[in-house]
Amino acid sequence: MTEALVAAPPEGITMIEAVQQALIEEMRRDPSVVVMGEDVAIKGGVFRATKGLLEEFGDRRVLDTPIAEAVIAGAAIGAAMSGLRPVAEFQFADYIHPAYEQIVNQAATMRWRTVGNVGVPIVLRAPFGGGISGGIYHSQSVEALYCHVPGLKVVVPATPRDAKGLLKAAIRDDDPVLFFEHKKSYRRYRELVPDDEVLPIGKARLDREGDTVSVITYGVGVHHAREAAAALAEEGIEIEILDLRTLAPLDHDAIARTVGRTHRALIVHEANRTMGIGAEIAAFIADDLFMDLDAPVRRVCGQDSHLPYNAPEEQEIIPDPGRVAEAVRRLASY
Amino acid sequence: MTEALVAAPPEGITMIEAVQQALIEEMRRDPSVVVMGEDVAIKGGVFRATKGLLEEFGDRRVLDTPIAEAVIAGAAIGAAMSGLRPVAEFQFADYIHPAYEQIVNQAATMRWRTVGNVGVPIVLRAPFGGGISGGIYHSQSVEALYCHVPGLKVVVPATPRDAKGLLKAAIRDDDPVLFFEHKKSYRRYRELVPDDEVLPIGKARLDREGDTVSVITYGVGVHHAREAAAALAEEGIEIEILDLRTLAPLDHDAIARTVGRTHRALIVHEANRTMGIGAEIAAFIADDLFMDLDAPVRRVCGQDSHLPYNAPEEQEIIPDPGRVAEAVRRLASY
Amino acid sequence: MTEGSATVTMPETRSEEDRLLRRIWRVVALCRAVDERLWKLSRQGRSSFVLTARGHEVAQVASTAAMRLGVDSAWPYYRDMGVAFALGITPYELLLGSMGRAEDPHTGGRQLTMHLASPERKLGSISSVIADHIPHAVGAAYAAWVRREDSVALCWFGDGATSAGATHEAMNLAAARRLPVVFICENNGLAISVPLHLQTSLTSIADRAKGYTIPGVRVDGTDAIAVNDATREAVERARSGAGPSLIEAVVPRILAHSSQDDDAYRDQAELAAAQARDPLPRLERELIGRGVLTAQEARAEHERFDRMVLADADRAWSRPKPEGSRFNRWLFAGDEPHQAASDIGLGPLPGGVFDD
Amino acid sequence: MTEGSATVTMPETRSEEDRLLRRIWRVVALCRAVDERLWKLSRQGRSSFVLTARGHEVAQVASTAAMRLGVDSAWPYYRDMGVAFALGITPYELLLGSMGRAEDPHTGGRQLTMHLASPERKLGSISSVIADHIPHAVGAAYAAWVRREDSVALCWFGDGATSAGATHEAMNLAAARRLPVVFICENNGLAISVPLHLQTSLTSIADRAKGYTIPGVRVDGTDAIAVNDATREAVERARSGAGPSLIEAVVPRILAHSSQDDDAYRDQAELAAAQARDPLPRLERELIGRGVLTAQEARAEHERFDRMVLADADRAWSRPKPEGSRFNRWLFAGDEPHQAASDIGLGPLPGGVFDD
Ligand SMILES: Cc1ncc(C[n+]2csc(CCOP(=O)(O)OP(=O)(O)O)c2C)c(N)n1
Ligand SMILES: Cc1ncc(C[n+]2csc(CCOP(=O)(O)OP(=O)(O)O)c2C)c(N)n1
Ligand SMILES: [Mg+2]
Ligand SMILES: [Mg+2]
Repeated sequence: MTEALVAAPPEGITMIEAVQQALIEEMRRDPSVVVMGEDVAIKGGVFRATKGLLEEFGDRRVLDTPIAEAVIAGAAIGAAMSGLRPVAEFQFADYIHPAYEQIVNQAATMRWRTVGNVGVPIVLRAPFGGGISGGIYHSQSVEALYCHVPGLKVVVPATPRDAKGLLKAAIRDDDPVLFFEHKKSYRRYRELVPDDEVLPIGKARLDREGDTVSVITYGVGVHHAREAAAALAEEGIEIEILDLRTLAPLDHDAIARTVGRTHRALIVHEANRTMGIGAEIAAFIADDLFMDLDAPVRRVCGQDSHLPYNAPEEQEIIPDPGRVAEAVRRLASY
Repeated sequence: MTEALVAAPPEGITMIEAVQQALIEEMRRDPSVVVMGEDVAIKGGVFRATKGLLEEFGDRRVLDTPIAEAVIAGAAIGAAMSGLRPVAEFQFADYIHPAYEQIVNQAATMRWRTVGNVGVPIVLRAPFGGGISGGIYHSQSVEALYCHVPGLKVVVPATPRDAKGLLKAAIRDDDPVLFFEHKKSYRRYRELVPDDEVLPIGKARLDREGDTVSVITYGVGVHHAREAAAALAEEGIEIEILDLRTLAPLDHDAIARTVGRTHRALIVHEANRTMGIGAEIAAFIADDLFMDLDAPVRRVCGQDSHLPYNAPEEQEIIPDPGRVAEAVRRLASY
Repeated sequence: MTEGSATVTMPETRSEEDRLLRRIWRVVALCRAVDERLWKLSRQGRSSFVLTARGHEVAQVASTAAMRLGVDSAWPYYRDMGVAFALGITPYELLLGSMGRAEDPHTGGRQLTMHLASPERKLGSISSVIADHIPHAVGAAYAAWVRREDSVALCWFGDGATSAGATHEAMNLAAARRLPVVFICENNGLAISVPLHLQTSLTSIADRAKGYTIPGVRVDGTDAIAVNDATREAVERARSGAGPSLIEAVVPRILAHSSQDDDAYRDQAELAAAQARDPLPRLERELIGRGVLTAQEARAEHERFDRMVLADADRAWSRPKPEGSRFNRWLFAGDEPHQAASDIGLGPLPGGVFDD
Repeated sequence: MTEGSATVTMPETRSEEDRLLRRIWRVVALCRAVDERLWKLSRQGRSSFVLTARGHEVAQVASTAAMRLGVDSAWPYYRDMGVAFALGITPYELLLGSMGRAEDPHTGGRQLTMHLASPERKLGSISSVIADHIPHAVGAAYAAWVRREDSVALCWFGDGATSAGATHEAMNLAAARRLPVVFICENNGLAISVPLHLQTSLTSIADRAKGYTIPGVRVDGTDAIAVNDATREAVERARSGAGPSLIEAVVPRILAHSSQDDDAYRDQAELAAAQARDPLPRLERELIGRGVLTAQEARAEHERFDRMVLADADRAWSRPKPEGSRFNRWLFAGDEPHQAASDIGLGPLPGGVFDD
């Protein structure tokens, strides 16, 4: 039954299928890869990301855990220190915070504090993001909270192909990788994805070439930017879209290349504006690329608020293609 | 015995004495103020911040807790929801992370998620910062990790007077305040502090007037900048030093005023460069104050690393007056 | 916190016990009416997230009945509809929240269904995060201990919540300082799809109390008297300063975990077994057997509640959604207060179940 | 992880027990020599942070003696000098770290005294954070369970650590899945200044095991045989697949918590009581009574160790500090490896105490 799952339907696979295929392929390839988390085995994950794994790999490599995020992360770290390659799922990124101590004080420091003798090859995966009337605890964007602590990699795929290729890379990476999958992108897009493609962590991807404004973004921001680009093209404005894919480490060269071309930078992310990753990108541009700038560095981000269950307030908070297009127009005419 | 404690010696009080006096004054003024944490009662705190409190206020208002940071924060939140004003001490800021869930998912959201009906008037206090050969777990700067989450105030005093005045304000504030006291400043400076002075949270303080470069900083950064200013003045360079005091909410007006005067901005903090609060300040300047800039926005921060026990590596990582002065010179001559 | 209802004393006489059971049944019946309406609202797309208490109601209401309303504080979790209604919260308030309406006095339409918060009823704010509220309950007990007030904090949680570090830290602190708190575990044997034997080695959650040298008692959560007795004993123990207790109420989870769960991990036998333990028909049989209620009266009350709840749902649906622009109001102190339950036309605060 | 020393089987005969006690004593004596040297180094300013195992050593070494070195894994905390030396780590390595030297094979001078890490000896990296390593030990046990390897994880922690959520979550998971791990609590009755009765309601930490339906045994941590027997039983139980156990070793904390603590919260009577329970003289009296050791031999060994440790300290002090410029090396995989213990002239990895 699992076999069929891996074969891609003609019009391509969705992001959730990409995640599932990456897990299955890597678990087949390397017996040290294990998956642990709440409802990952019997139920196959609340979003079906781990559907079929229990049947194929058994109830030791696919572990339904108690509701205990500190030991989900902590046991993953100890198992990684003992030779396994754990992929721990946090049911929603909103529920990763009880593991914050283990992630920032243990996983992030282990190799550095043991002068390279003890690595922690783990992936901490979680569905994240808003726009689905999920309320405060099913809508959070937490990626920025992990970009201040050295020793962690933070990856946010926007498309099924990136999701699969980057998750395979994350599992093979010898260091801790936080991997956030936007819920709204799980089933919304299909894409043909080559088998066994492993994509590079730390490298951004030029999603669209253009010359007027560089839109630097990731996750659902890529899709907002694509929609805005279509509208703007009709007004003769050709935006360039850089999909960061990895937030830590940031691909400074790719940012420099695109800003060097357009001289106008717009950063887009759904996460809160203040101290979102956009702040670090804007700070880098304002320092290293100062001479390239013909206009202020602008950000279109989530407002500084929590995300509510009711739609009117939520829509006021999170960015959309319209706001991206509006910001591009103002920047282009600066 | 405690009475004497509150009377200030002629040449002023240290920051640790300022913290102790603020706690005593506020506990005397308001019976709902309580203090909880590891070793705060019998021992009077590992840095003596709570010396004398047990004797004057008893073992219910001054609570020695088990080693359990989640319930230290969680019980403080529940007690605040029930009418108390708890001040919870985390023995070192490096040990606040197990409480991250309670701080960002409960304290920060409570008033917003109850449409103003349920507030959480708590102060979460912790000694922080490096430069004392404390190693990874007695040297961390964690302030930036709390500036991305709406609903929290983050305060970092640089001087004994600010420590006392801002801690009194934090205790009286009806919302959660994170209050970080740099260990290296605890006993290093003395200052005459007026009795019962309450200082405003959210307002920066102009520490030094100047016209060449605006040094925007906080905590030990203020002392580095003061030392650099002395050396630079001899070279005819008069820097302006803005002590932010509060990192959330940021005093954007004060930043705009000083950058508007000097047109050159240098941000200084000991915390890691990437995604330190300096990123948000630089991003604000690069957008709102773009037209004021005659030079790139520079940052002198801790390198992106953990802080080691050995001195050579630690000194390579954390900023010092020399690096601040060097950056000012380069910026002044840009 | 306003003083409210009369104290529920130990039902000495048979008739008092009958009255208590009758009242408990009334609230459980109200829960069931709201429960059924919510699933319909979910199917109609009028409420995007639904989760109900079906199977847990008697344990919830019978334990709440042991509280001194207005004096003791309640720290329920997202499944505790019975606790909410027993505290006097009305279906209309809950439905306003479930439809994300601006006038929802608990969260202004900002939290999911059942994420209530009511200082008037001393009900601590519910969040979706498992176990986070248990340290809050201990904080409330600590506040009562500091101010030497005669107030006990009761908190409810599921079997899955017992695995969380927050639960342990809260129980250990409460036991160490003998704080006035009662821990009530609604053990339905499931945490979404994870069965009890994968959650913990304990076959009875009550045994966890031995690790804190506090009393732990396991009761049939569908037996109103057993739950009420156990809770009253624990509340009195806490009030006497002897410290916390743990009550394990064994209950069935009759439906899926929530509207987002297909329950496919349970087979027909398990579903039938849960259905068979439905506490509502059991309580009705008990009341009819005691001659306190007739089948017709029961049916009439159910129908009355169904009509009332339908009217509440339609009324709530007609109420305005929040203005998008107020999204950042109440992040910090200082904003104009939102309506409290009492001032959106709910009449005098009903004192809850126990004093009609 | 390299296969190492011979298995320590149950000492059937009296002479085997004698040999075991003699070996345990040797490591405890080594600990004491290093302990005394560290406090002097602290006073001389050669080591800015010192914390030792005085009073805990017999519990540490006697429990480690129940491990199969090279097969089982060790997850000690910052006070476990006895575990480290029993695993074959040498004083010189520890002193290099205590003085922040570049050649420290465990942390390259980046962590405080005693924050060891040695994959060769299957010793998991120590951090200052209380209880964080306990989930790591359970992770190691999980790895053995997945790979069906016959490896048991032992982890040590203090009485204060039992209050942490991480400890509960680890014990609950290990018990639920019957993972091969042994939890050893060195209960010295203090967490810096906080006495046991403010840390928990338990008078015996072993009772915490009842909350996880796993065996919990309390032993006198200064009785080498009692500790060794209890640990061996727990290790065999884990190896058999029956799951985890909790051992509470009651030990005295003879000195201040660390060089940063003045111990002023203890009165003379408490300090004297702790001193009176020093496990080293007790073990020496036992060995001399058994005719295994004479007082002169004991004194000679102490003096030999003192000289050896002094030489190690001087040698470590003479070694270079790290280059400041390498501060960000080893943040991520890919950098040139640092020296392992074996290649800084420590000779063949000593198999630990038990096979000289
Ligand atoms: C910290 C945290 N982790 C995961 C979740 C996701 N989640 C929501 S409900 C649930 C199961 C809760 O089971 P239990 O505590 O037994 O309560 P029940 O719903 O069965 O009454 C889980 C895992 C959460 N809400 N919080
Ligand atoms: C999470 C955390 N909180 C606080 C501290 C500060 N601290 C260091 S040692 C200590 C006491 C530990 O007591 P115990 O676990 O009994 O070990 P002992 O030192 O007594 O052997 C504390 C509170 C810490 N290291 N980690
Ligand atoms: Mg349950
Ligand atoms: Mg101790």
